[in-house]
Amino acid sequence: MKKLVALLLAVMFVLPAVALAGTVKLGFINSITGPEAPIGENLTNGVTLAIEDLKAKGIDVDLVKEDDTGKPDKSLAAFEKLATRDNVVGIVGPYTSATANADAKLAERYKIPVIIPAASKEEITRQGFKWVFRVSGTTGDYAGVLIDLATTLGKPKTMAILNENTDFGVSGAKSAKEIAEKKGIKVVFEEAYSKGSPDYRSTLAKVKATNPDLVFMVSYVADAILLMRQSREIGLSPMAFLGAGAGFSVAQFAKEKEISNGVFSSTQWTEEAPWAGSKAWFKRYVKQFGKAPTYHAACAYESMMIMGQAAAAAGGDREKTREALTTGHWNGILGEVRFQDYDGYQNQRKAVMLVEQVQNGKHETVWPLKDAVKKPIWPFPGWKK
Amino acid sequence: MAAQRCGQEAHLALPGLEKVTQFEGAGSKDHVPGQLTSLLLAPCSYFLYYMIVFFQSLISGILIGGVYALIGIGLTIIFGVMRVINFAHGDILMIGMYMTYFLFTVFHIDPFVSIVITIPLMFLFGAFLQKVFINRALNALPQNQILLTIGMGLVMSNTVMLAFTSDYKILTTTYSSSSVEILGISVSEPLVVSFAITVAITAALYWFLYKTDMGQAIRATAQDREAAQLMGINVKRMSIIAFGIGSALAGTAGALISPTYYIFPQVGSVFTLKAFVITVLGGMGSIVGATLGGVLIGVAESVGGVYIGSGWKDVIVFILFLLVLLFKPSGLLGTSKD
Amino acid sequence: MAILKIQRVSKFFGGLAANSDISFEVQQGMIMGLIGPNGAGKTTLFNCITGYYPPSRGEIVFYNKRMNGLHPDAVCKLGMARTWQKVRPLARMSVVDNVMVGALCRTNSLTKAREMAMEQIKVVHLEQRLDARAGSLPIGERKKLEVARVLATQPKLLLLDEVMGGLNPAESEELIQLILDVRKLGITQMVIEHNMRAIMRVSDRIVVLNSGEKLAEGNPREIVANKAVIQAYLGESDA
Amino acid sequence: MNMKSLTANIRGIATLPLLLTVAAIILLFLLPKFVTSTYALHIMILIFISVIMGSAWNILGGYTGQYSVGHAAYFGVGAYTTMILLQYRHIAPWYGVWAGVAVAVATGLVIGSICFRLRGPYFVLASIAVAEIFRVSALNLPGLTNGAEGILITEVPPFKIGNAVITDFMSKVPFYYIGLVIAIAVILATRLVQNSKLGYYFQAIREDQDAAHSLGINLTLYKNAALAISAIFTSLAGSLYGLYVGFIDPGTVLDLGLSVQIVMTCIIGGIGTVLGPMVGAVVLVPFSEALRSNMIAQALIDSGLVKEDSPIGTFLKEQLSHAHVLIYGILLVVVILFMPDGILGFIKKLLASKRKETA
Repeated sequence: MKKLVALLLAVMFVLPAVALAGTVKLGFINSITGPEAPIGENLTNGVTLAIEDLKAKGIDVDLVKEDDTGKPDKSLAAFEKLATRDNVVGIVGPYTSATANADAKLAERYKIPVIIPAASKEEITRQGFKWVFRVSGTTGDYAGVLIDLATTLGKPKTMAILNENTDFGVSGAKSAKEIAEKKGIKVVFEEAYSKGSPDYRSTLAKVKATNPDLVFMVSYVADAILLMRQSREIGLSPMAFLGAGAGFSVAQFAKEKEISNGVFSSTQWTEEAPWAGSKAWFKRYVKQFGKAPTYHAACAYESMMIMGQAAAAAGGDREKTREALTTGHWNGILGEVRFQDYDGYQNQRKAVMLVEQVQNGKHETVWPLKDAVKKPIWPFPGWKK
Repeated sequence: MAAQRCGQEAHLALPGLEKVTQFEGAGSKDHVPGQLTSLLLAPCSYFLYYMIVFFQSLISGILIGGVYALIGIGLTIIFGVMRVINFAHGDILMIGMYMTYFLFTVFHIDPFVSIVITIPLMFLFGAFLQKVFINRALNALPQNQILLTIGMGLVMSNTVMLAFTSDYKILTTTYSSSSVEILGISVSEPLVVSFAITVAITAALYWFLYKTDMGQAIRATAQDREAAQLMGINVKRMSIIAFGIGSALAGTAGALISPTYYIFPQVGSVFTLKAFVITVLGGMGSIVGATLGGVLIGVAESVGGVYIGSGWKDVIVFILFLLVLLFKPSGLLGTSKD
Repeated sequence: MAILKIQRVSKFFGGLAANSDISFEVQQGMIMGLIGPNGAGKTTLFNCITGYYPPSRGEIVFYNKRMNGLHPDAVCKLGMARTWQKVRPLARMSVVDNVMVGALCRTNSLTKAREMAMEQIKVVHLEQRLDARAGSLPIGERKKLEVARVLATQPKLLLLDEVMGGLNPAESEELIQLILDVRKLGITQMVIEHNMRAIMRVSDRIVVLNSGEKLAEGNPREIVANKAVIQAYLGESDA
Repeated sequence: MNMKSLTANIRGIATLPLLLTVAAIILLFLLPKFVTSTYALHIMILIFISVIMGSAWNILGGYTGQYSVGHAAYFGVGAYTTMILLQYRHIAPWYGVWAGVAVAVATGLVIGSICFRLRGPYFVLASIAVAEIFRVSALNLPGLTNGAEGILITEVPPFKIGNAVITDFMSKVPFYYIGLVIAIAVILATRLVQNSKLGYYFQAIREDQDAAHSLGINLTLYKNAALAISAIFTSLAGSLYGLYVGFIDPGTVLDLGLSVQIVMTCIIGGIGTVLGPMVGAVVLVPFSEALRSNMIAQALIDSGLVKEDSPIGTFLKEQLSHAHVLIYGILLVVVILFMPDGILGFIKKLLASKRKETA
C-alpha cells in the first residue's frame, strides 16, 4: 500500500508533464461520469470532432481530458491540475452551470482563458471576469426567443412555469418569468419539482386548473418525456407548450411523436441551422457516433475549434490567446461567433437562438421565420384520442 | 383562433371552472358568456375543481404506490431475513429495467409479459449476489454491510454505464401514455395493469410465505436467526432464497415501471431510499405492511405534492418516516420486538 | 434494616401480567435468593427494580427513596447494580477497561478508576487477563468480569441474574465462592439462580416466584419444605 | 499497579512516536515553503478536509457506535451558515464559522433527541432521512439558501486585526494552514477523548448500550456529547470547504453521497482508532483524484509499461476515465470483504502474524 501511495504521489506531484513540441496543449473539463454524463457525452463527441478538424487545419492539439463528475469541487481540482500541472494554454468546459461558476474564478486567478461551451446561467459572464468566454447562450436567450415566438403568433395572457429544481431549471425559470412579465404575460403558476419523480400527474393537474395560455417547462431529457406523457393523460392542453433547451430538444424526445408533436423548444443549434456546414457536420456526427448530436455537441465543437485556433495563432501564450479571443471572430457551425460585452455581460457570445417544433416526430426549425424550414403550427392542436 | 381554443377547452369537462377563470381574467378571452351565471356557479365549480385535483392525485398516488409496494416487499424480505440494509436495492431494480428494455427492443417482448423471464433471471442474480458477497459480511458490523451494498450498487450502475452508456433509454409501448377518463379523472392504463400485477404477485408471495414449508422456514429465519438454525433450518440457504426473491421483486418493479418511466444507470438511487421508508413504515418483515407502506408513500407524495408543493414531496415522506420510527417503531403493521 | 422494599409491584405487558402484586424486603448485608420456574417473572422484576421499565403498579423503595421512573444510570449511581442473564461484556474493550467503565461511575479520574478496577479484578481473580479483549474470554471468566465490573460501581445492593447459568460445576463453585466473598465485603445481594443447590447454599432468605406471583418466602430450609414450591417445580418438570 | 498495563500506557506516549509525530507536523507546516505546485496544495487541502470530516464522524460513529449516515447535515449547516452570513449579511467568516458551529451543534441536539432513541439500522435510516430533509429544504427555501442555484462567493475578505492584514486568502496557503490546524486539532481531540472518561463511556455505549446504561452511563447525555463534538468539527470542515471552493449548493454540501464518503474514509482507514480516518483520507483522496483524472493510465503509458497506441493503451485512456467510479466501487467491496477492520486493522493483523512467525 505504501508503495502504491508513493507511486501515486510521485505521479501527481513530481513527474513533470511531458510537453510535446509543435503542438498546442489544451484542457477539456466535462461531466464524463455522474448524473450529467448523458449530456456530457455529447460534449466529448463534439470536442473529438473538433480535434480532428483542427488537425486537418494543421493544428495538433495535445488534449488533456478531465472528468469533473458534475461536482464543483472535483471541477476545481481538474482546473487546478490543468492550469498548474499540465500547463495548458486554454481550457474548454466545464459543462454544468454550477461547475462553470466555480471554475470561472480560478480562470481569473491563474489567468488562463476558458471557453464555456454549454452552461447557460446568466451570472457566469456577468462578474466582470476577463478570462472567461462563453459560446453558450444564456437562460435569458432561451426564454426570450420562445416568448417572442408566442407573442408574435398569438396573444397569450397567462403562463405557467414548471421547472426542475436544479441550478439550470431555477435560473431558466427566473429568466422566463422576468421576460414574460416584461411582455405583459401574467405568470399564473410557478413550481419547481424535484427531478426523477415517476409521477407528475398531480402537479400537472394543478397546472391545468389554472388554465394557462402557455406552459413553459425547463427540464432535462427524461423528465421532459414524462411531463408530456402525463400532460396528455391529464388532458392539459394550452395554446402552446414551450420547452427551454435540454430535454425538449433531443432527438429522443421528438421520436415520441404521440406526445411531442407541436411542442416548441429553443435551442442554439439544429441540423437545419442556417449556418455553413451544419448539415454536413450533423451527418458526420451521426456517422461517427451513431446518434444525432444535441446543440451541446455543436457548442462544444465550436468552442474547441475557436480555442484551438486562437491558441495556435498565439503560439501557446495565454495572454495572447485571451487577446485573440477578445478581438477575433470565427465562422463555423454556429454562424459568426464574437465575444462581446453587452447588457452587463463580458465576453459573451450574442447567441442567435432558434426555435424548433416537433412535427411528425422530427424537430423542425420554425423560428426565426426567415430561417424556418417549416411553418410553425399554432396553437397547439390538442391531443389525439 | 378563439373558436379553436374554446373547442379545445370543452374537453376539460369543467364548464363552471372554465367560466370562472375567464371571468377573473376579464377580457383575456374573446367572449365572456354570462358573467352572472358563472358567478353563481363559482362556489360549486371550485368545489368540483378541488375534488378533481384531490382525486386525481389520490388515484395516481395509489397506482404508483403499487409499484413502490413491490420494491418495499423485496427489501422487507431481505432485511427481515438478514438484517442487512441493502443499499443496492435500487440498482437491482435498475438491472431489471435494463433487462426489460432489451427484451422489448431486441426480442419485442411486451414489458408486462417479460416479467415471466425477468423474475427467474433476477432471482438468480440476487442469489448470486448473496452467495458471493453478502454472505461473507453477514457477521460484519452493520456499517460495513451498508458500505458493502453501496459499493455493490456503484459497481452495478457503473458497469451498466460502461456497457450501455449513460444515455436515457425510453421504452415506448403503444400504451405508454394512454389513459382512461373517469369522471374527469384520468387514470393511466399501464399503471392500472402494473397495479393489478403487483396485487397478483403480492398474493402469490403471501401464499408462498404462509402456506409452504419453505415460506415458513424463511419466516422463521426472519424472526430469529439463531433459533431457526437450532430448529434445523438451513439458514444460509434461506438467506440466498430471500435475497433472490427480494431481487426478483425489485426487478419486477423495474419491469412494471419501465413503460411509464425512463431508464438510465443511476436510476436506482431514486428508489433505494423510498424502499427503506416503505419498509420501515409498514413494519420490517411485514408483507402486508410493505404493501400498505408503498401505497401510503405513493399517496403522500402525490397528495402532498399538490397541497404543499412538489418540491417538498420528499420532505413529507421523510417526516412521515421519522414519525413512524419514533411513535410506532415496529411499523404500522409490524410486530417486531425491537 | 430493610434497604430495598418491593411493595405490591405489578408489571403488565399488554394485557399480560409478568409480575403481579409482589412484595418483599431485602435486609442489609443479606443474600436474597430469587427463584422460580422459567417465565416466573424474575428477570422482569430485576428490570423493574433497576429502571429498565417502570413498574405498572406498586412501589420500589431503596434506602427510603422511591425508585419508580428512575433510569438505569440513576439507579446505578444510587448504589444498585446488576448483571445480565446473558452476559454483556464490552466485547472490544480489554478486561481492565471493562471494569474501569464501572469504576468511572464514582470518579472522573482514569488513574483512580484504574486503581479501583484493579482492586475488583483481584476480587474475581482475573489479574492474569488484564489486557485480554473481553469478547475473547471464555464464559466463566466473562461472568466473573461482569461481577467485577458491577462491583467497581461500588454498589450497596448487587443484583445477580443467573451468574451460574451455562457454567460447569467447577466454575459454578468458583462463583459461589465469589458471592460469599462479596458478602464479606458487606454488600447486600439479590441472586436469581436456577442452580438449586447453589442458591440453597448461599441464600439467607429466598423468594419464590411463579407465573408472576410471589409463591413463597422464607429461609432455604423453609422453602425446601414448602409444598406449593415443590408443586410448582414438579409441575414444571412434568410439563 | 500492574506493570504490564503501566508500560503499555507509557508506550502509548513513548518518545519515538512522539518525535515522529512532531517531525511530521513540522514538515507539514513547512511544506508550502517547498512545494509551489498549487495542485499539490489543493490535494493537501482536500485531504485535510477529509481528515477533519472523517475524524469528526469517528468520534460519534467509531467510538460511540452511532453510525450516522447523515453527517452531510452538519457539514452543510456549517457551510451554509458561514456562507449565508458572508454573502448576505457581510459578516466575516472568522465569526461566521463559529456561528456555523453553534447552529450545527444546535441542529445536532435536535437531531439527536429524535434519532438517539433508535438503534442499529433504524438509527442509520433515521440519520439519512434527517439529512435528506435538510437537503430538500435547502433546495426549497431559496429565500434563505438561494435554493438550487447555490451560493457563490467571489472572494474571502482578508483577515485583519486593526489595519494589519494577517491573511489575504488570495492563495491556497492560508487555507492549507487552516486545514492543517483544524486537522491536528481534531486528531488531538480524538486522542484526548480516547484517554478520558468520555472515551471510556463512548466505547461502552458502542459495545452494549444496555450494559452501559446499567453501569451508570447516562446514554442521552453521552451520545449527545459525542454528537456535539462530532458536529463541531464536521461543521468546521463544511465552512472550510465552502470558503475554499467558494461555491456551495444542496447537491454538494448536503448530499447523501458526501455522508457516505465520510463513513467510507473511516472504514477504509480503520474505525474507532485515532489515526484511522487520517489513513483513510490520505489513501482515498489521492486515489480517487488519480482515478478521476486518469493519472494511473497516464502513468502506465508514460512509464513505458503500456504503449499508448496499443489496444490496452487506448482502452486505458478512453475507458478508464469512464470507469473510475466503478473501480472505486470494486475497491470498496474488496476492502470491506477482506479488510473489515480497515487498512490500520489489516496492518496490525499482518504485523501480529509476522510476530507469531518469528516467535
